[in-house]
Amino acid sequence: MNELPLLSLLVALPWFGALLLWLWPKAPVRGLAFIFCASTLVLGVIAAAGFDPTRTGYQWTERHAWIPSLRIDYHLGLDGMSLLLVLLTGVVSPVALATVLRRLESPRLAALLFLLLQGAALGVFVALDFFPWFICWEFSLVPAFFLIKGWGGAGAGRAAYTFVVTTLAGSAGLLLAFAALYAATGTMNFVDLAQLQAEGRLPGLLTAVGAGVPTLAFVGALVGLAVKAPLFPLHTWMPATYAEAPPGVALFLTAVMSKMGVYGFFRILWVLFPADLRVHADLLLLLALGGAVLGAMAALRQTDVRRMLAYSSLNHVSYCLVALFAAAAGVKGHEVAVEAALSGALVQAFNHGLSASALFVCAAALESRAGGSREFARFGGVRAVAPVLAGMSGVALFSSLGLPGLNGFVGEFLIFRGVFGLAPWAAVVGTVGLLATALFLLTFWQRVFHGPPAGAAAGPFPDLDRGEIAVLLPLCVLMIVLGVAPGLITPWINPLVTGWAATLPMP
Amino acid sequence: MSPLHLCLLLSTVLFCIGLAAVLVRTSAILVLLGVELMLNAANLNFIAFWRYGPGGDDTGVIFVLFSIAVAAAEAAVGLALVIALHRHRRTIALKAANQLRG
Amino acid sequence: MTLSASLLWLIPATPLAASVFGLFAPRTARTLPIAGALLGLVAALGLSVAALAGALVDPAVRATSDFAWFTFGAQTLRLGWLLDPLAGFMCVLVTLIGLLVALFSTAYLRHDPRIGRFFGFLSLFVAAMLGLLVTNSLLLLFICWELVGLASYLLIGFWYERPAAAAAAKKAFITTRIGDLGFLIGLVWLHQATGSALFHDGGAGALDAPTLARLSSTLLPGGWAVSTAIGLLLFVGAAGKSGQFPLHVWLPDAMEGPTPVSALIHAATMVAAGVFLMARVFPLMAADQGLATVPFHALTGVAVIGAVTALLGAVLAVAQNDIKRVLAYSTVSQLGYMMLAIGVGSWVAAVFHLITHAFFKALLFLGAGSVIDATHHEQDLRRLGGLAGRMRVTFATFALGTGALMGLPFVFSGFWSKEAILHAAEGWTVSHLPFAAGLVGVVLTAFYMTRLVLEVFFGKARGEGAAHAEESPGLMRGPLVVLAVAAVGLGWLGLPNWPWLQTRLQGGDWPVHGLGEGFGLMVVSTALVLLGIGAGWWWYGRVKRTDARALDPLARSWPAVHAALAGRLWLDELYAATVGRAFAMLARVAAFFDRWVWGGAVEAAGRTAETVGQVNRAVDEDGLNAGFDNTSEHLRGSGRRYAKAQTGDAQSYLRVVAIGLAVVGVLLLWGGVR
Amino acid sequence: MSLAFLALALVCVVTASAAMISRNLIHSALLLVLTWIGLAGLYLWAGADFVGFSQAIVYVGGVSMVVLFAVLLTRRQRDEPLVLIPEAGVGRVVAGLAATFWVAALLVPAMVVAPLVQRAGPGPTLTVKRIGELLAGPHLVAVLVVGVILTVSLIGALYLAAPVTAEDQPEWDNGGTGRDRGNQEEPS
Repeated sequence: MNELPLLSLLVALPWFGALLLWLWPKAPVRGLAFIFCASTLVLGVIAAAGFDPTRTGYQWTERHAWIPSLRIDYHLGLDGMSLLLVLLTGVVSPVALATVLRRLESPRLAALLFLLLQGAALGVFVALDFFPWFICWEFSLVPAFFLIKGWGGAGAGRAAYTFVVTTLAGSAGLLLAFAALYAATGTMNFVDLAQLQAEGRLPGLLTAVGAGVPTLAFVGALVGLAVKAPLFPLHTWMPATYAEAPPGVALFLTAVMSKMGVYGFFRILWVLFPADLRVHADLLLLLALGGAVLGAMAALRQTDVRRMLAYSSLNHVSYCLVALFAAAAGVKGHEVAVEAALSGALVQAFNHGLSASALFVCAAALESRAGGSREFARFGGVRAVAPVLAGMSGVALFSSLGLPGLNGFVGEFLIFRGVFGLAPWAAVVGTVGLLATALFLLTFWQRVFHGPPAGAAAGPFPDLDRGEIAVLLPLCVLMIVLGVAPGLITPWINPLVTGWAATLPMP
Repeated sequence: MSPLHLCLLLSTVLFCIGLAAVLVRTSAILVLLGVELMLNAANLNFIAFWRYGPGGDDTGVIFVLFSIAVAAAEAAVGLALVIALHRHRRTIALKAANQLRG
Repeated sequence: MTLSASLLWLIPATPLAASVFGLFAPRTARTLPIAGALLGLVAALGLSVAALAGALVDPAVRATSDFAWFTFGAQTLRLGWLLDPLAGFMCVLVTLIGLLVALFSTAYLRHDPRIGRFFGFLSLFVAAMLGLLVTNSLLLLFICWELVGLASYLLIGFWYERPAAAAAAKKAFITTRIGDLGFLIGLVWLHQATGSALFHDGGAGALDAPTLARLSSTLLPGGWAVSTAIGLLLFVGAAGKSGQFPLHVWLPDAMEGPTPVSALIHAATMVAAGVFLMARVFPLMAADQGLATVPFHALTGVAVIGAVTALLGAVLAVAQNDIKRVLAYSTVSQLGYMMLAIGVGSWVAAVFHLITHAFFKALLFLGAGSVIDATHHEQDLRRLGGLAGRMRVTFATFALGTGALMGLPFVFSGFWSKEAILHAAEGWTVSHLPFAAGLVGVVLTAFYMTRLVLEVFFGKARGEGAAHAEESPGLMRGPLVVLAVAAVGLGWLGLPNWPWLQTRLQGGDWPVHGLGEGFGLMVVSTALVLLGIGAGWWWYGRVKRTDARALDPLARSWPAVHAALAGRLWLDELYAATVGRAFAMLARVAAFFDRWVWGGAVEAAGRTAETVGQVNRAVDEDGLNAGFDNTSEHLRGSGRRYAKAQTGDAQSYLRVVAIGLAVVGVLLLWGGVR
Repeated sequence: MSLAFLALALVCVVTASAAMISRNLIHSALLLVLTWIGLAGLYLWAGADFVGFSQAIVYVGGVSMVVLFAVLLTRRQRDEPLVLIPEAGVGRVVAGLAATFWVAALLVPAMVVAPLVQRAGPGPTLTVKRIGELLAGPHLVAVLVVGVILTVSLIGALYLAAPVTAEDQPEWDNGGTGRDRGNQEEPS
């Protein structure tokens, strides 16, 4: 659309930063890394400014032939949903980078790897052709693996290994799915495929390739995405990875990379396989609910702060998926509920990114003051000793608890409003998850922050330093502002959601 | 026997003397001298063909000039190698330089 | 000067501003946050009075002003403000009592270093409560409802160093959260049914007649009306917040918070929010009254729960040894009465009792606070006693409050409001059990209040603190006196023959009848009160115990009953045994599944991959490699032999080259190889 | 055939074979110089005078000096007998000669059989101006390349021959300074 290749710049900048860090050994690591990291936020804001919500279809598009013989294009584009997630990445990345750089050993390599990871994540959100999309999707694993292995905790090696292997196994399914699509339609471009699906020719083409191919393609794509945005049974890699990874990386994993999975669910499954999604909606809804409820229950049992946060992330992301799968079963007449569910899912994805990052920063702060230990038992009465830390983590905690007035509630209310309209039984079961979430978060808060100062808090326990406050304050302000005025982010996704709700099939 | 044949015969003789020296003598310097001799024999051939050949083309002479220049360079490098070999092995017998073997 | 509906948002905004100002002031600041909070409360009080005046101009009209919150998809979420006499009265009540409690707290918490934070949280609470009172949207009500819960969590856990306070705060938040989840489902259902969850939206609102008709007529599969289901879900939320059985367990524990908090929040206002909610959505609750076919009426449920709670609260209050816990159970019981009133159909009586109860219960709590402060935080009845002489004003005001609570005839406000409730309960056609429970409750209330007064103020000082107690400072006595006046005077607002309050609240006509008509009931209830006082005197007044460790007289006569009551009927233990353990077990199962079953599956997949690897290596090692190995060994052998040819002697190479040249030359020239 | 050719040919062959057979390095070096002079004469006889002179300058002047230096530098002590260690292995001589014989056996008959086109009469004349034009014209690149080869090989030779640091210099090699290098014992 415009002449400025904004999206290519958006993806290239972090990678260029990484290259610069590699080539220029004496570069000021923190300054340089931050410039490139924050530049993506600036570009995101520019993209948002130039984004015209009312226009349907993709904006800031760039389409150049990449491999003409295979008809693969270098095709980037931005719609409401990807804009939202690009902005989330832009906000979360500096926070994650600051947390990563707090540890002193070889910060240059850590920053370099992180910038690669960030570029890959942005690539996933803006790519519109499966080829670049899948490259970024897989490439993000490489820096993540080394970051976890290099700077992680005791069991980091094993955790990183399971993380990468599981995700790769999943994305193999994804690859096969798109191979089938390519065989059937001769193109891998999301937009063209969506066009084919809209015209209703896609299922026919797929069956032309082979009898069971459509369902196989659906299952392959589903498995690939389900591993990434942990859908219930495939989430076992997550607790170990989040617990063992360095805090900054765990923060980025939960805030952005799980959203890549959710984005995939919308971009691929919702758009390309609506019929299959509807057929399996009930089963998937059950799994997502399992993730929400059992995730929260499992979090109750954890004594390790970060493992608990991992299950809390599973709980929150599962709520997005509950909304999606409930909406998948929607038919004509359910428009309001479907709109509520889908915008709820996207808003929840964005808000969880913020609150999870804040919680992980607080967890990192707690850890760094207790000699790296993450057990609840090591803390007690931190609120008396470090009130600012208590205040900030309080805001983050109550936001992820879904307290009205903070951003968590908006997504939660929309999701429950939508899911109740579509599957009332799911909403009731979901409330049990909400209760469990409140329970484990408050138990964590009570055991760590309340009571007389004990354990690490009894010893030298400095309050937040300027660096940590500079990271946490914007997040807290964002959480409050988006809680009071969610209308700041919903206009971007409204036309998208209305469009999806308009295409519901007859009952 | 035409004069050309005679020249060629001469150059062949010189060439074979040089080759025999290269194959037989153990001293590195002598091998180099043998090589020099073989080169000169080749030059003689060129001039012979230039002188008695179909003619009309002076490339042969030019070639000889270049050959002389390169042979000089080759001699310099070869002898420098011999000196270096001598420094490490204290002898210049070719047998000493047999590290590169199976 | 009247306040129009569109300016209603100012009422919650001023305390909110004060709280933001208080919370962001430096932690150790004192005067700034206190002044800010008091100013906020005074301003809110002024605005509330103006709003009440505006509402009373024409009690029947419901002035609303709506605004859009945000859009999702093609829908917009609309919220709004509502001004009617109910909101007006409640706002004045909350701000007035809030102000008095704030003044009391400046003295009560003068030694506490974090008093600035306390006033910040107090203003936050008042702001949220006011927001809840003047809203026209159930969604905005839910938002303020949860913020009130947050404020109560922060205030109960104000002294968070004490683990008991922290645990009580969490218990309060979680129990009310259970109720709130029911509320959320009801809210979502209502929003789906009415599209905007606004109360009055020009006919389309939830409480407007056409919608009510539609809701009550649409039946659920089980035959229930939709309005009944939504009503009961909202009642679950109200039960959580107002400490109704079975969600009442958090209220006694909430006494861990500072006494002014107990006075304002856990006696007068927050716990009344549930009753206010029921009063606000009463039309929805009552929508299914007319339908005979409906198997269950919402209000019946409310009445039953209300009666049970009233009785349970009174019974449990009898055997408590902590002064604040007695009053807490008393509050639970009185809230039961209010829910009972709503259940039997008279929300006006409930609100009347709510208003009078707010004042005299706040008075009693502040009196208790004054006692606690004077006796250096001695809360155990067994170690108090003989304070009447030393703390004259506190004793006098406490006695007036007790009189109002017991419902001593004609003079005290409690009598008239409780009469109204009993009168309504008597007239209930469904069943007479709630009425009977109410009467028993009256006796028990009289009994435990007499016990409380005798134990605290009469006899000899049994504790060291009580011995040296002297009257509290002026700032504490002032609010007590004001509240005492209100505890007495408010009753005359709602006399049967001059129902000023009722007509305003009802917005229409209210049956005026002379004293004679309900006289019989008044005589009976007065007799019951006197019976309770006598029993109280009989056990606690006759023999003055001097030793703190002496056995409680009641325990001496009925040990088993007393032990049961002292142990709160082991309700907490029951909960822990059932819900608590079920939750923990489910959590353990989830964690187990997570680690072994799903984890196991992935591990198994991993392990099978490994075993396949092992098998592969075994086959490879023995089978193929052996073959390859000796061939390669063979090759290496021959290789070595060839290597020997490489003697390193340059000349031998040249020889080979020369011979090679010769052979090739010969072949080329004469071999015929063309 | 002209007498001059036969004389020059004889000189070349005799001195060449003497040089190759001689057991004394200096003698063979000097004899080879004579061969080169004979060859220069042959070139002059054939009419390629520029080549003759360049042959004389380059070989007789330059290369011979390099060879002599090499010979002198590689002698261990001043008094070392110039006669080298007796040739080892008769087999080597026989094999070498055999190989040479085979090559000769290939070349001579090939030469005899080859249908050579001859041109009678006086040979072509080649003026220096003509050579200059040729060098500056089509063969300009070759001239430049040969220039580079010469420089590189000189630098290479310098690098190889000159001892860079102390440890490169073997103990016994006193770098021609005559100084005795301390009390290091003679290597075995």
